[in-house]
Amino acid sequence: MTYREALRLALREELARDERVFVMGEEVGVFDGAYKVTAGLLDEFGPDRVRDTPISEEGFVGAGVGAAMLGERPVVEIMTLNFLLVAMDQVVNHAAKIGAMFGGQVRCPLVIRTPNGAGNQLTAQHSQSFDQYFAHVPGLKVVAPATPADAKGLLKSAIRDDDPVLVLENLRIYTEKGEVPLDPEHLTPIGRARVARQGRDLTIVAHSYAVVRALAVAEKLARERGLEAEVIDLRSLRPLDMETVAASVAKTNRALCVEEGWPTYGVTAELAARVQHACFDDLDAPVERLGMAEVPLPYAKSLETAALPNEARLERAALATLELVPA
Amino acid sequence: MTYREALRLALREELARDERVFVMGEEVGVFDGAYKVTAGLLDEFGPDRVRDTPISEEGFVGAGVGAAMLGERPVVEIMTLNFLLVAMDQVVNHAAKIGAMFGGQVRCPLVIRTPNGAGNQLTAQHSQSFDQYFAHVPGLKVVAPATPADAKGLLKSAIRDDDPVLVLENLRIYTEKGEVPLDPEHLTPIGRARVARQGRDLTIVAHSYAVVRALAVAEKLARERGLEAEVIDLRSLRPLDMETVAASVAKTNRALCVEEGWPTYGVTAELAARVQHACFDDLDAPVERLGMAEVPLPYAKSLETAALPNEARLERAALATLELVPA
Amino acid sequence: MTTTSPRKRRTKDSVTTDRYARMLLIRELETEAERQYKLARIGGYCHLSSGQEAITIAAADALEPDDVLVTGYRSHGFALARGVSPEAVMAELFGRRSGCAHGRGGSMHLLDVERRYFGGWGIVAGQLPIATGLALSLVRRGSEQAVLCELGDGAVNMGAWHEALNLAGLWHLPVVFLIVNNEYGMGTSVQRASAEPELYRRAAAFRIHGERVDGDDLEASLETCQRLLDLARRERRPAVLEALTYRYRGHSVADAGLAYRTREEIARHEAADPLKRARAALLDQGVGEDELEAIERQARERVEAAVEYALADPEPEVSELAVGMHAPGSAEQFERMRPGSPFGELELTFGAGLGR
Amino acid sequence: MTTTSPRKRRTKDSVTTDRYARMLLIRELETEAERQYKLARIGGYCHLSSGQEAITIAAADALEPDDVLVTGYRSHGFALARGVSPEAVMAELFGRRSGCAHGRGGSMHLLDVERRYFGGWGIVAGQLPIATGLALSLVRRGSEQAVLCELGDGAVNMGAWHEALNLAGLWHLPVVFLIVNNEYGMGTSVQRASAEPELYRRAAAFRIHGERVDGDDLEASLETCQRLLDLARRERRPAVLEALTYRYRGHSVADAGLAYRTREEIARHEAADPLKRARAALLDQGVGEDELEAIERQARERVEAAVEYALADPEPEVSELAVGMHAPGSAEQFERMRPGSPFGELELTFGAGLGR
Ligand SMILES: Cc1ncc(C[n+]2csc(CCOP(=O)(O)OP(=O)(O)O)c2C)c(N)n1
Ligand SMILES: Cc1ncc(C[n+]2csc(CCOP(=O)(O)OP(=O)(O)O)c2C)c(N)n1
Ligand SMILES: [Mg+2]
Ligand SMILES: [Mg+2]
Repeated sequence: MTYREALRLALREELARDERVFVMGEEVGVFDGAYKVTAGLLDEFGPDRVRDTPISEEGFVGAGVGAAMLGERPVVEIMTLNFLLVAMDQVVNHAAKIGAMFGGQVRCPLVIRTPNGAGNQLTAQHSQSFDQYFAHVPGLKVVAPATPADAKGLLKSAIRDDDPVLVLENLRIYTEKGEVPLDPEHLTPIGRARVARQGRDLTIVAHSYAVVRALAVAEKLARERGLEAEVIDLRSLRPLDMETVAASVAKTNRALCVEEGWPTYGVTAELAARVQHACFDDLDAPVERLGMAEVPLPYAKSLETAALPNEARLERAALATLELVPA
Repeated sequence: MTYREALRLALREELARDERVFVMGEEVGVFDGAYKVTAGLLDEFGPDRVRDTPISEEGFVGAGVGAAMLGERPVVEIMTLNFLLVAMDQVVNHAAKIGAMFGGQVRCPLVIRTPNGAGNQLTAQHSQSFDQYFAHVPGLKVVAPATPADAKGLLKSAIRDDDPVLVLENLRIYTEKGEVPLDPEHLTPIGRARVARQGRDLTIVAHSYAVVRALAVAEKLARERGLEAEVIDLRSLRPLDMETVAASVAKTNRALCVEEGWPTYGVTAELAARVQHACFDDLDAPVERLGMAEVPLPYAKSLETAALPNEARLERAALATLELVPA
Repeated sequence: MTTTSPRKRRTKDSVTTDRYARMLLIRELETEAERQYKLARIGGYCHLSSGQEAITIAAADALEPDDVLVTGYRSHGFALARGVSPEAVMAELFGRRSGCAHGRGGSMHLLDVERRYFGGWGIVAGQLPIATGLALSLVRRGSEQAVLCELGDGAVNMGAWHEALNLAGLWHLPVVFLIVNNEYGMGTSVQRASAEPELYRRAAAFRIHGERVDGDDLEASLETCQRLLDLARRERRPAVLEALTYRYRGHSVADAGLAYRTREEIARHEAADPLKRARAALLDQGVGEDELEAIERQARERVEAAVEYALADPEPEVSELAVGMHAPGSAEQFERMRPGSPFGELELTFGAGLGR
Repeated sequence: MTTTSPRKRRTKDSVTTDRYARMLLIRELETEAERQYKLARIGGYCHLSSGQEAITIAAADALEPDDVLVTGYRSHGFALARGVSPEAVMAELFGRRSGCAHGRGGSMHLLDVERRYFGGWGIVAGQLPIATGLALSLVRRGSEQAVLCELGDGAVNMGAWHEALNLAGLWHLPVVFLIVNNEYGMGTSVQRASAEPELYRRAAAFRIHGERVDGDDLEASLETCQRLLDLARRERRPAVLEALTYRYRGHSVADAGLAYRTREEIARHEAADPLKRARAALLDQGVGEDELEAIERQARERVEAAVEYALADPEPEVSELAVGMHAPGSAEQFERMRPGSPFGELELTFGAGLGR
């Protein structure tokens, strides 16, 4: 089953399980979803449960917040993460505040799901990963499944969670395939990383699409050089499972952190900061980082490819972490 | 002269120097500014140069972007950084993109100035430092003066810069006093940190109000324990002067990074990540970080004080970095 | 537009001693709050609504118990009008445990879940999209209630409002947006902020009914609020109601309130003070001067008692710093975040905040 | 409302062979773009405006050379109409160096600074606040020009638009907002998105003039655009013009465009195609069939030449990855950022991007 289908299955199961759950967003109904995640759900559940919205992210994200405050379980789709910028205030300064600011008397069980990422020549305004904008905020939870099984398991956990959760999908993962448990009670716990590949020479820490890249490069390193990289799929950015990361680095003594977005003040900044702290005595070399080149992503295919953390750059970064090429 | 007065002087000088410069924001005119930075400027320069706006940050930040594209030099005041969330899209996905996305054919010499920070019981929605949201973005520059002299020098550099620059002020620094060069050509260069205090035992890296805190704690450590902390005032978050930081850590072998905001995925994440990379062989201990406790800031004074990176917490963090108390 | 409610009999004389007492309580409590602010027992932003009591009481009294209320940060009056005790309000202003937000919210973030008052929000216009969601939930549950959402005259120029209005109109949501037009958003008059200064006219852009009322006229305000809420409840027709009123004090207690308006302007409004108007109406109705004086004394005593209460109430413990941040069950999710955590995280107790 | 321009004589017959040729060029270029997309020479989002050519040409032709144009992402037509060469457009779609955005922007971000076309923006409604700033600059410089700002029918529900309208109305900015109402925002019809589906009526909420025109009627569109731009230029009166039109193709080339409307609906619109209407008008005016055929041949040839040109044009060098990101002089500011930089930064050349 593809990642997209796994998400759809999670939505269908949760819509069927709990009347309070409803899906809302631009083009989620009649159009079957801009990226077809919600295809067929309108027919199955009707327009109250699968609600098309006008283009007004601030409005309908806020509507999600309000509905959640009264006990609904809205699952708001934002077409891509880039468009969440216009609704930042509702997420960061409203949804995230409700629990603490009102002394624990109100909850906001809101889910926002949206793809991050780049790679389809969508250019500067449409090719971004603002993952850490949200992972930074106390009161929010942020998950980022990298496999179809986790797409299902984490989205379901998010919907059942009593706090606001941002589910980061990714444009390029939608078509990835994998085994998906059909058990409607299959949940992936929030706050648990996954060792996606065992290895002894190097730890690659990644989330979302970067996991797919990391696994490919790890295989190549094994095949071509006999180097065994351990790949950690974070799955969750807040809470962050540093225990799993630190255990891996304690074994490999080297860490490379990869992300799809810009690394400076990015997700990998936090990872590197925590790894050097938790594994100070374990590290044989500085923690390395890799992400998108620090430019507004250009359109031309050649430039875009060069700017992304492609396999060649990732391989080079892995070798640099191993001090096999200069960083 | 106070920090507030230094900012006002910078605005007055630049308004007088360059017709293209104009100031715009909520309450900057008739009300003399919510925090009185622009006091008197309306009388001096009139309502075209000092323009009161309705409450509509997205609208008038965007108006600043458009005016800058045609060669004006708008200086947009946002009452506090919290309110820039509603205009994020204009800053991050418009202003920052203009240079690169249009192939270098259009520039956007926009300045946004706004205070960050907490500490006046302003509670969860009004006590935040989203500094790294902007420092993360290629195409933007972000400066954060910590002294009256730099308040003048950096604001003037920002206004004369041909790129969009965010000038982060701070609510609690407004009343700090210091020497300010009266030379109207006094500019503080963007991208140059300052060694605010010399020391050999420990490097404290900070920006904005955290510099004031760090200096106070450094004096206390020297007085009470004979420990000499070197304090680096970053002044600029993007570009980031890592050279100055790394040179200091090479000398002290220990680094503590402090910020007013939440540290997780915060400014200090990037600092710690870079320091461990640049100074891997110099560090005698992990880079430590300190910031606001990771909660939506509560109202009660006792809770607020406990949550902020107050001097007691900062001192303890410094001692922990020196391995004199457990981290 | 006028419709009679099938559910509620209207008091012919809306100006009752009870309402007068409650308006007065708001006035007295806020006057005292300013004093306490100066004694540094209250901090942060503190926005008084003195002058706006009539529309505040009218709006609250037009609500049925199961209707939902949501407002901006000028929230003392609404909290009291909705029935929150002066003790719970004052304790909140003092940052104490028994405050209605448990000392976490302060002046701007009062609430009362039982009375379905969902805050007290501090970002101008931030509560407006939320109000549509509250209303959507009512619809989803088949409840015949409505949402009353307050906003200031300054909030009408925020894009968020327009998105909220469009959703309300498009989805037929039972929400009444009450613009408390007190002539200024901080130091900016309506004329200097709004291209269309007749603010209720914005509603028409979304095929929503809009109207204006003298917000200092208790009777007219009550009638209008009731009528529009009824329409929202019964026909799911959203509305915009602009209530004309005035604030006597500065924007917050930190603002003298004189840089942008004259003393004469304030005095003119004070002459037609809604409290004075209500008092006069009661005298006209035959209520005795002594009864009114008793009411006035009781209001002051009630506020004094609230101060006593708040003073005696303990501050929250630092160990409770993050109470409520996350839902129960979250602690397990966060338990593996610790290694490599920034210094200081361990120092403070987040147990409750992580939903332990 | 009708006013005659003191500066420009109106062509009695607005439907000229020149305009027909330029409308046709847009149609042919976009048809070719879809073909090239399928050949994978064009990537990203690619939004065609086929069916919308009349209002596009009318708007562009109502502009004086020093007026300013800004639009959303459906920008091929506007670029061509404003005079950008098909070569520069096609090269941009191919991501080549001579593209009008130097291969950086692609389909959504066409521009031409010399012709004062300031893009080509991809966030729905993002260009609207910017338009007010462009207009503000014109006012500050005492220039008697105006800004024409295009938006789609889907953009009208974004808060950003309302903030922009309020600023335009309040500050008397010379800006005409042109709503290209092609009946859908992606798969959502105007009726399903807007509580007030007569979109020009939103203007009244800000005391701004609003009106509607048949955007497929070249003559009426031209007259209306000219009249409103004149008012903006001479009297600094902003306006909203809603042009009714239709897009034949899907939202982007990735959308078949049939999930949310019927083939019959499309066919009905195609029967009244603005190109067909213009052609018929020209025949009526006595233009010969052979002249029209020559125009049509030339349009196709022009597009073929543009493809040839774009194919031959080199791609940007990776060393130029960040060209233009920062202004000249910025390199010095960034030179101390290097130590401790994330791996990979050094690999790529940012020289030009840092304004060296
Ligand atoms: C988005 C945003 N911008 C600015 C502010 C600062 N601010 C707080 S209240 C206020 C004025 C609001 O005026 P109005 O809506 O008329 O309400 P009133 O204070 O008169 O009750 C401003 C500008 C804010 N809280 N949020
Ligand atoms: C803020 C934002 N939300 C969503 C999108 C995705 N999106 C791109 S175009 C579009 C439809 C816009 O429709 P309309 O304004 O009618 O313009 P048209 O495509 O018909 O020209 C949507 C939803 C976006 N680019 N920006
Ligand atoms: Mg007001
Ligand atoms: Mg459309």
